[in-house]
Amino acid sequence: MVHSFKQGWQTLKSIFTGMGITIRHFFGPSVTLQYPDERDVLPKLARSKLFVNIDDCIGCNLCARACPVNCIDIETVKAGADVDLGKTSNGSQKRLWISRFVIDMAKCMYCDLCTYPCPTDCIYMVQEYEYSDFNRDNLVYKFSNLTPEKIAEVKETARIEAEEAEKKKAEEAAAKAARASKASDSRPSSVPGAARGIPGSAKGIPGKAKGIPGASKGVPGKAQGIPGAAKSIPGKAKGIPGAAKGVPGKAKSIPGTAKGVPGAAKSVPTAAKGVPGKAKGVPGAAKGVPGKAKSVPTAAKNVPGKAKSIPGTAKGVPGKAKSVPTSAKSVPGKAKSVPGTAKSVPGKAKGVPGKAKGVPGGGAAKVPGKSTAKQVPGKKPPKENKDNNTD
Amino acid sequence: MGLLDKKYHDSNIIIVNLESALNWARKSSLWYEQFGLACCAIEMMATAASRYDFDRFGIIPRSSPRQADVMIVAGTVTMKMASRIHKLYEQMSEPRYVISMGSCSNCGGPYWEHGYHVLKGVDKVIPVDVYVPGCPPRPEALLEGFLKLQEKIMNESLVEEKPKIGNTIEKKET
Amino acid sequence: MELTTLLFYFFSLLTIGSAIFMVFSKNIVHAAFALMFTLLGVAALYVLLFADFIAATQILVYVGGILILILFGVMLTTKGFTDNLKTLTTNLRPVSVVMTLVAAGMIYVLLTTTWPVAEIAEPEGTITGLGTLLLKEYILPFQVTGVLLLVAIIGALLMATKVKHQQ
Amino acid sequence: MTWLESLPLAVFVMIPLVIILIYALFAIWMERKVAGFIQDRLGPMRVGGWHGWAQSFADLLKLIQKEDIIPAEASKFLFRFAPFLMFAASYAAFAVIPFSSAYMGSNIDIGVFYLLAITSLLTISVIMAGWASNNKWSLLGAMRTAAQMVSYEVPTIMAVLSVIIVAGSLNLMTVTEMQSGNDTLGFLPNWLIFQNPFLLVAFVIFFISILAESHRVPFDLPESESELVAGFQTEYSGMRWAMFMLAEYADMLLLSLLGAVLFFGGWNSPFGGFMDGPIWGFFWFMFKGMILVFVMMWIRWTLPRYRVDQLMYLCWSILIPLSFINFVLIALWEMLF
Repeated sequence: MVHSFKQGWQTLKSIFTGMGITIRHFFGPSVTLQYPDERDVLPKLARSKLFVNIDDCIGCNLCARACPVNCIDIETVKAGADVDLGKTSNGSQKRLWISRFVIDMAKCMYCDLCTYPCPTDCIYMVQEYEYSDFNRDNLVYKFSNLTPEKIAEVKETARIEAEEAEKKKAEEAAAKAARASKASDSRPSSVPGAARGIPGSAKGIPGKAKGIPGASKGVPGKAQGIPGAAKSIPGKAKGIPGAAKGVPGKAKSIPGTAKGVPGAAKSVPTAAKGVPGKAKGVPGAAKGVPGKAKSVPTAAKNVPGKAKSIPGTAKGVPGKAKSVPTSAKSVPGKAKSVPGTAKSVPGKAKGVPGKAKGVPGGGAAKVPGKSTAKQVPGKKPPKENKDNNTD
Repeated sequence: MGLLDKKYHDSNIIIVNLESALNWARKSSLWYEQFGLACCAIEMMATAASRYDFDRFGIIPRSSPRQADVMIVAGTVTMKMASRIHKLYEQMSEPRYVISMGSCSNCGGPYWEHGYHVLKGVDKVIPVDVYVPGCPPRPEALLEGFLKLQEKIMNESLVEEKPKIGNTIEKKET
Repeated sequence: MELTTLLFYFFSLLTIGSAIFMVFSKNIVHAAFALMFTLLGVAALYVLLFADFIAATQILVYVGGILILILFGVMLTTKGFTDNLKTLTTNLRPVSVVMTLVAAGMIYVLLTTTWPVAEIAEPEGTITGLGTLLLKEYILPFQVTGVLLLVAIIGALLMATKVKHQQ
Repeated sequence: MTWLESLPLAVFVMIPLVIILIYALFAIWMERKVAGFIQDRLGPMRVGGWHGWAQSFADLLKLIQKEDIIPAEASKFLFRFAPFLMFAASYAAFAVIPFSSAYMGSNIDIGVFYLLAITSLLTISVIMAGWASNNKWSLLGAMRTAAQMVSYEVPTIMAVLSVIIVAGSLNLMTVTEMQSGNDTLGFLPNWLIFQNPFLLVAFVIFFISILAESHRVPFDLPESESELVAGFQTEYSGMRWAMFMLAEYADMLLLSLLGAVLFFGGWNSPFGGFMDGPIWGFFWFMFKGMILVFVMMWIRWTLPRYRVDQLMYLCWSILIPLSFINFVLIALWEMLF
């Protein structure tokens, strides 16, 4: 009896407490934002609509590849050698006509992954979120500023040039084959200094370079070539440039970058020897001096001719990338990815040389999580990428 | 539309005034069907909550489709759900409107390419009036979608659409 | 014609019509709702007779209570909510014989009785008289009826409560 | 009485209808504003200008335009008839409410009894709507509603009877008149709630019961969205549904006004002779009713919904025994003082 009275009293009390709270709010101020009349200031990093400053775009396609939902569609046409497309605001030379740059905002998932790889920072999110429409087709935004006529024209030019180039290439290939056989024993020249060289130069040493990649030990599983992911693990680069052993650090390179420079480049942090910190950002580190490894994708370069060409592959095709590591010895955890580095470990590399070559991709290997070296996304070596692509 | 839809052949001053009054009523009292499919539903709820307050526009939830005017498709429409959505839409009474909220219902969103289980856009099963982009859209974006819808409603007419005669001569640019 | 006369015919028709519908309806729920119209019609006729208290009681007890009980009974005891709620007419022949006899008897009484006709008087509230009668002259029957109902309620409770078997 | 003579009568009986319509338009807007303010938001703001005052008009006009859907499998006649029966029942009950000293629909002796009887039609119209819709949610909602309304009629009637003992009349006008004056304890109005301490308990019981009778939160099981879509109204659209809404709001007002008559002195001014008279009387009466309506809304946005067994438990195990005890105590108090 007493108990039930107590309970009854408590019920009443809690009801009145609750009603006291609501009546206080009744007279309290409202927190409503009267939207069309007043609006929130969005935080700086808010993700909303994408915008492309087409004047700065070099057509590298990195954003499209980074897009997890493939909502960006870019088509480029190579500009003739004699055409000057001008430079971007940060000084990069433009070499491609952008005949199509379409972003389907209906598909976009606002992950913002496309903006980081952009070498010229021409794709970014603007603070505009109100663009609903009666028709879904209107949510497809076209950014290319070329007229259809212009596009037709540049395509035609490009086609003619490509035909010519092919002829040339065929001739060169023959010559190259001959040269290659001679050079076959030579060591990979990855002398740091040299390494730095521009891809172009790298090419010179093609044969060797390839062999080298072997050094990289990828951790197979992780090594996936997925661009974005590529994290290379610098490890202890043994002094030898190539040496980068993979100490799994956490270097993660930004996809975009990874790609451009064959494995080495981005992943390069590699070089970073044990000192991750430095390794950062600078892919190239491959240089002989670990500590400094800032350098450029050296490694990549080292593997010149191919290296370059490869980059593309490495990234693009994850599958391959992976496979490659494998061939490389894969020591789990430590995969090093830098092909270039290969050098340092020549011995080993050799074991796997054949394969290694093919895929400098080692670079791509990412060892998730562990590497110390961290690359700063922001820094990708844009230029290299570009160059590679163009090549 | 329910009553009086397209019953008139000509518009005169009475019909024009009546029309704007009826349109005003419809646009001011958009009750939405109370269901959500995925993460966008969270934003939809946020829009109805204190900060953005749907009720300012006269928009309130109704749980029975019979009494709802607008369906907010908020979230991923899976194949399995698609038939339910269609059924719910059919149960709504005219005039009814549909707002597709977020990338998933606009066109499949992240699943547009490889999502074997996701409908590639809810407009494949029901007619959509307004597409609100976003993943998910901000509450403001949804409100803006409603403002767009109101704009559309205000342009509706009681007058029968005249068959187009003579418009075919329009020149095509060559 | 006077309004009250019109109303009288209207409610009479409503009462009889819905009663006929109730009898011939195959669907039990429809029959129950038809019964509601019959009861309401009767209540309205009471009002026309200035028996307001009876009318209100009719609605409260029959429509608000018994009819709802019937509906609950129908809906809760049938397996399907909407199926199988059909009625059948059985024993048609014996019933029609008996009912014809009863009707004939009633009509005979109706025709042979001399009905006293009183002047229409301005009615007064019936409720005071009713209260006085119930609580003074008929207090004993009133109380006994109350006790009877109480016993019925207790009995119903007892029957509805499941007795746990002592094991 | 001939046809012509009954015309003024028709106008006379239409007065509560006008009151109900105006009240419903206002109350729907008010409900949304109250909800808004309690939740720290604003409620309707944009329709019609100042604080969305035209919101209810827009809703009404829109509902008129809505398609009228009658399910193919529904029982057509009952489906159409139920909303009107429901509104008719609420409306008929207004006949005995004394709106002011000058206006009352029908001054009959059995006022309260009639009111309670006629509102029992609400229950049957709910069942009718639910069954005729041929929809499981509707039927379940209707059964719950009927069970709830029948159960809560008992405590309501017991609470009303407590007042009747004190007042000594079933006629609501008489009940109101005997509450005029201002001399309880020297300064309080002679309202019944101040006359007898046990009437306060009776009022609490009465108020809880009318919440349940008019399906208001925390007893809005008939239309609990999370379980039953919209209860017995699930299949209704457009104006038929609006009739249900109207009936529900009318019911809310009716029971609040009944509470105002029984406990708060009806149309009597709280200041004795000051601000008295038929017009002021009407004002005070509606004012008191609206305060109770406001409290209902306030409760709606405060308390969560009861479970169906808790609802029955509250009624049969707490309110009914309590109201019987209270009834006896009030009778004793009246004998002693």
